Amino acid sequence: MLLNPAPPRDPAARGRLSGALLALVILWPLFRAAEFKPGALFDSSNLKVIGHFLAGFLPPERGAEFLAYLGKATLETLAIATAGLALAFVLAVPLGYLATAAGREQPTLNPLSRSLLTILRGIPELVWALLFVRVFGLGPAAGVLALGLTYGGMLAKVYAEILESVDPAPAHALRHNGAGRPLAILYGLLPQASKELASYTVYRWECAIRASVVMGFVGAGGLGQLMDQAMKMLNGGEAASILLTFMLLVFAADGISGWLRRALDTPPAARASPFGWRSISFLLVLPSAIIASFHWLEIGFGELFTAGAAHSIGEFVAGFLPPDLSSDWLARVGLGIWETLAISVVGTLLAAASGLLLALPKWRAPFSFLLNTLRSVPELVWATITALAVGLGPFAGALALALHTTGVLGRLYAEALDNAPAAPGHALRLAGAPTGLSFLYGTLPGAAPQLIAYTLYRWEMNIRMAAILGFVGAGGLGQLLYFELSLFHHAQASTVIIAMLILSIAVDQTSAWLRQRLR
Amino acid sequence: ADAVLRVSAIPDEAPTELQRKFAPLGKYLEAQTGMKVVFTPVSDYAAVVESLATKKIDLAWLGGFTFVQAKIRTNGTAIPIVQRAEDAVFTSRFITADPTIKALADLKGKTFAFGAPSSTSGSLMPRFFLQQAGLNPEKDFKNVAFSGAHDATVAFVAAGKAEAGVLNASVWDKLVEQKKVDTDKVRVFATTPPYFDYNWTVRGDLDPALVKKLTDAFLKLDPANPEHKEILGLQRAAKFIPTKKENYEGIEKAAHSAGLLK
Amino acid sequence: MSFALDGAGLTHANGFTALSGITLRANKGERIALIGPSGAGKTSLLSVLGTALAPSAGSVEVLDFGFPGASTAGMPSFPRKRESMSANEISGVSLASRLRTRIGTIHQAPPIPGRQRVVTAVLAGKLGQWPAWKSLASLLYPLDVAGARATLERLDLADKLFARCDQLSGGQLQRVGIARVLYQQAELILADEPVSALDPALALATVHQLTADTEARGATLVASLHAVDLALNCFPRIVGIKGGRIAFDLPAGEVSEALLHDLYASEGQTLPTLANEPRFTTLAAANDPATRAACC
Amino acid sequence: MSFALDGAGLTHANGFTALSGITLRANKGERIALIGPSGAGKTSLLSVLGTALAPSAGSVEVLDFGFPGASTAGMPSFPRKRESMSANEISGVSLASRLRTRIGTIHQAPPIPGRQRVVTAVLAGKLGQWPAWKSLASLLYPLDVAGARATLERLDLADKLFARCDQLSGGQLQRVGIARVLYQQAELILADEPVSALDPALALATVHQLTADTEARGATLVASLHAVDLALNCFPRIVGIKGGRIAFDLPAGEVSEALLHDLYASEGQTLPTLANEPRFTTLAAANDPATRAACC
Ligand SMILES: Nc1ncnc2c1ncn2[C@@H]1O[C@H](COP(=O)(O)OP(=O)(O)OP(=O)(O)O)[C@@H](O)[C@H]1O
Ligand SMILES: Nc1ncnc2c1ncn2[C@@H]1O[C@H](COP(=O)(O)OP(=O)(O)OP(=O)(O)O)[C@@H](O)[C@H]1O
Ligand SMILES: [Mg+2]
Ligand SMILES: [Mg+2]
Repeated sequence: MLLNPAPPRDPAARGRLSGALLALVILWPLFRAAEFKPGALFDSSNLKVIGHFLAGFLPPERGAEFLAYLGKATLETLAIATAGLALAFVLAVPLGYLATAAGREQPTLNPLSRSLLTILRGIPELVWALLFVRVFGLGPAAGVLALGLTYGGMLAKVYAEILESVDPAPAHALRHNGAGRPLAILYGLLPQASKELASYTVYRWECAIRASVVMGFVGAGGLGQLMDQAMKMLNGGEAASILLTFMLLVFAADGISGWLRRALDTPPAARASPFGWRSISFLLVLPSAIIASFHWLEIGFGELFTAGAAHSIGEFVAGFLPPDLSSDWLARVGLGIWETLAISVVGTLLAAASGLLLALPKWRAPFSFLLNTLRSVPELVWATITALAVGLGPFAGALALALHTTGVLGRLYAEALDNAPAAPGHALRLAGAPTGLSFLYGTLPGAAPQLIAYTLYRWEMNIRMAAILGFVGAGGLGQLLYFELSLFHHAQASTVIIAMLILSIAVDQTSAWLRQRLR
Repeated sequence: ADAVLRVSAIPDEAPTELQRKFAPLGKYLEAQTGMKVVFTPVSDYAAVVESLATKKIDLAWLGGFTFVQAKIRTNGTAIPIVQRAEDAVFTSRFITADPTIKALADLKGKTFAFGAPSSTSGSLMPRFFLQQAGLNPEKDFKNVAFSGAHDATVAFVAAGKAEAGVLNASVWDKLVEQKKVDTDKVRVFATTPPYFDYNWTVRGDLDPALVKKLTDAFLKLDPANPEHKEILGLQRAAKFIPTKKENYEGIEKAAHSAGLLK
Repeated sequence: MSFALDGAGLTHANGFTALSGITLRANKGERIALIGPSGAGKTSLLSVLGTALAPSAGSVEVLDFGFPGASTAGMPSFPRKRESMSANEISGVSLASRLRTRIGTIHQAPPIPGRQRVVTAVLAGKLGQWPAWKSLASLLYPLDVAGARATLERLDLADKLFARCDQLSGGQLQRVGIARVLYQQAELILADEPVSALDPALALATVHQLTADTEARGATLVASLHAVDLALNCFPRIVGIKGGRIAFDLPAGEVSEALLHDLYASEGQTLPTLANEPRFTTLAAANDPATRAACC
Repeated sequence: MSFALDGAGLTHANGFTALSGITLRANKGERIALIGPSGAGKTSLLSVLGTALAPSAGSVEVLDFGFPGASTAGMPSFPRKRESMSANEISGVSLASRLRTRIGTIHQAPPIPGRQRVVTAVLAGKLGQWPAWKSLASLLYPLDVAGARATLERLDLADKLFARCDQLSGGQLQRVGIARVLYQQAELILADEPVSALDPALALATVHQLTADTEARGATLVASLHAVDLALNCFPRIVGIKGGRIAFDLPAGEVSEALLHDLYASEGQTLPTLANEPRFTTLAAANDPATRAACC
């Protein structure tokens, strides 16, 4: 036997070191540009201002007139969210199927179908809303359609990535036995992914409830718009009541999601039909809710398929062409890209770190409460608070993004971890490893692709986050776009949209590429 | 009556507030025209212009600048019919809570809040007058925020989120009147010269008889009549006067020179 | 002819050569056992035969469809029919999947989602043959419970028909994987260590089921096995693999102690030298035709 | 004493009773083989010993820590030290994990993330013993490459040190799982079919490594095995399990053909009757002390 040769060096070390250095070199200027100064948070005078501001939230507004208005807005919002999501789902299933690499034998980045999805969700809701207002006039139809399209793009992407992140072996085995791709996915991947797919869908519904700001653009009202106003006017009492409503809805959505996950996890009874009375009743309630929503909102999509509509849409789209490519404007957009990157990267990174910490503990109750609360408070509200805390500027924007995104990522992480193969982590705990370490060594390698996908996806969303950045004077592409759209400078707006799309496509492809490398 | 008159308004105030303000006026117009009046409040300026341009609404309450945009987007067919007496000599107020700010020139290096980007009195005209005073907001201010609405601007300044801001005089006066603003803290330090602002506009291809009916209805509103007085009060108008496209040429020029129109 | 490999090689993406120069053919109805040390390339060879991996060299022909060796690893593009393909022939894709419905693979680690029920996992064997509506409906309500039960019964597992797969023991799960392939009724069954998790009696009975099933239907069976006695007893033809190459290819009766010893001997490695190898020496009985008959 | 089960039973959430009335004790340094048919409860028994599942009846004592039987299944709350626990004793949680660092489990399906590298998977065996900083740093740069390699060398796997686990063959992956436990240096090693995916020579060598390692350190080894010859050859004490109960508990030399036959016979099931059982009959040699010495 050889005389104990010197242990070989880790061949991966060099790559890891240069990767870390590269990340530092990229992140450092971004943090500088975002004016990252956490110290400002703990400035006593700022704390006083916030305290004063928050005191204004008490007591919540309870006037009968306001409550009646709130109640109606809540119903409207639920209907809009349900209708919008139903539309999104119908779009997302075929598109997600086309875009996902799951069940394919040749691994692929699907640049084409992925870019199509990016465009669907990357065109800002406001643009879709303005487009559909030309067809449907003011009212919920335009808003629901705008919501459906953007959310369809988002759902399709996330469905695609969830399916890619589970163990591909069962689907491959089925394909090798001659099963077609759709069936291989249904039989081989769906049982593994169903919990996460269900909970992401419910989460999107919850987002649709919050996102009804866009509905306000076209006069469809709802809670989001109400919140928007209350915050802009700094009307604490009203904001508090609306916030409480939001929290109620978010907790309800969380409850539904948990129930669904449990139901999907319960072993079915030992008989041929896998369905119990619960699943049957659920399958009955769901379509009725969707039909009721469309009915109540009086939405009909017939008008969309008329010649007039095509003409009107064509005219609107033509207005965006050609984009303004003058060097002046490109320079402004370039600056906007830089600002946007800084804010979104800092915000998303902070959120990813804190979200992961909050997703880890085994005893979920207090942490899901915290996450739900963080998520219930819309970015705009956080922006108001952070602007008071650290002053107008990019850091306020980054913080606001971080706070809301923590709530989102924390929840998504927790569920992805719950869904990751449990055996490796469990085995390590059995060998006495502390929980945190068995997570890092056992669970994380299995869950990493999905965590990365969620993080990059949120980053992509944060890049588009327009409202709050303009609101806190942080500039960026979002504000630029909103400004130019308001002025009907469609050529300029179209440059901004293209810049956003390019950023989003880049993020999306990075995500796909990273996940494939991790595979 | 089958016929429906579809109405909307730019959201220079909260949409809920707009809806409340419009209710009696809507009833009055229903009585005058014999049509059902449907008012849809929105939260985005551009949506009003867009739906006017595609004939999805018939009558809209527009700002001076929004009207110019609407005129351009409808190829010059949109017709302004009436405006409030006050709108012929409209002004914007620059406000601050910072004792060191006494004139426009002191704004250099401060944070500043406009209303909505396409607001005439909250963005366009103040920008124009700032420009005449030699200030470029994007370059000379530390930070520019868009509060989205006039009352929000006041809230921004009062809470210290922005060191100064600008809003339309009418909303400011209303807030002062309703004691919704602490004038010891927030004060006006500059006012713009007068310009033409808001009007009621109809789409160009509306039946001329109906246009006439509507115009007359507005002009007939009489402060002496208690019912009318309520309507006028809510609209913050002494009375309505006729208006015409030419009144807004000044604004169009200002918008061009401020770079808001291309 | 059932399959023919001609100088087939397989190089993985990281440059590791798992197979080289494999030439092997089998007639319809043959039963072949692959034996060889861990890492020899048994799974790789079965993957190539099952069209899961395209050979990076040489050529493969399975059930009359030929694949040329590709220079890059990866999945085969489309199998080409050896006989000239007429213009109105079905497309390459469905041709591939039609071919694959005729091949059944038993994997070393059963690729079955834990949350799936046994009945569904078994029925999945016929996905390639059923019309789409039947497969879809079976997700909601299994349409051939009787068939699934009959197959499971042959493997002594009928009592777990409606259990979820994550509630099974290791050996039970392995048998579900076998049941799926029996249910599929494939013409070529590729079994990768099908009985590694079973006790000796059950292993024998299970291999017996596989051989009896293929024999009855005239199908071909290729199984990799670590249990040499089982291989020698139940398979007429034994192929020894070592280091990605074929070490020998002989009738079971001609596989000698020395060959086995060479096959499993480590190449100058630190493996402890053993005073004697209890398993090989005791296998002399295997070459006795009487014992063989007991199994197959 | 290494462990003691007293009337232990295990009932799963769905009401299935996997173990009942198991009474079994082992002294420090003993080597026990568990044998029994598929679904007998071998994995279940090892899970209870490894504190992965709390018994639903009876009591369990492992390495001087006792668990009372709980009425519900699931992870045991906290093991209680048999000797009265003093007030300033470390908390229950860390006590549990301290106990567990002393138990090493080899799982039937290697629970190793495919994306992990072999070196990391092996080093993970010491997570419970290393200070946190060392474990964290090892994620970025493995801190004990030499140790990991030495362990892998014992299993003839040193060449795969930096390979990713999903690029291993079935038998290679199984050996990584064994290497992890060898690296852990546990006082009680519970091995669930540790060599099911290995060829006969390697299986023997690997069991030899396990027995030699535990013998050298005075540790206890309990292994479930399907290969009866291996069990009889390498383990002094054999425990037969059937239907969740102990069928016999005897020195290897006293395990007769008849006992084995009864153990593996199916209970009035459809298993084909076999003319003879080639594996049992050929095992007579196992009881010959000379052969036994060759292994252990
Ligand atoms: N989570 C569970 N829920 C219900 N029943 C279970 C569960 N896990 C195992 N069982 C059942 O308990 C019995 C014993 O299982 P166990 O895994 O202990 O068997 P085993 O002896 O290890 O078998 P094998 O040799 O096949 O691995 C089996 O019948 C199995 O179906
Ligand atoms: N994806 C891969 N990338 C690189 N090398 C691989 C890959 N898959 C397998 N190998 C290597 O190819 C060789 C043959 O693997 P294979 O799985 O065919 O072995 P085997 O004969 O089935 O072994 P076992 O009996 O252990 O299952 C092994 O050395 C293995 O490490
Ligand atoms: Mg293999
Ligand atoms: Mg087991």
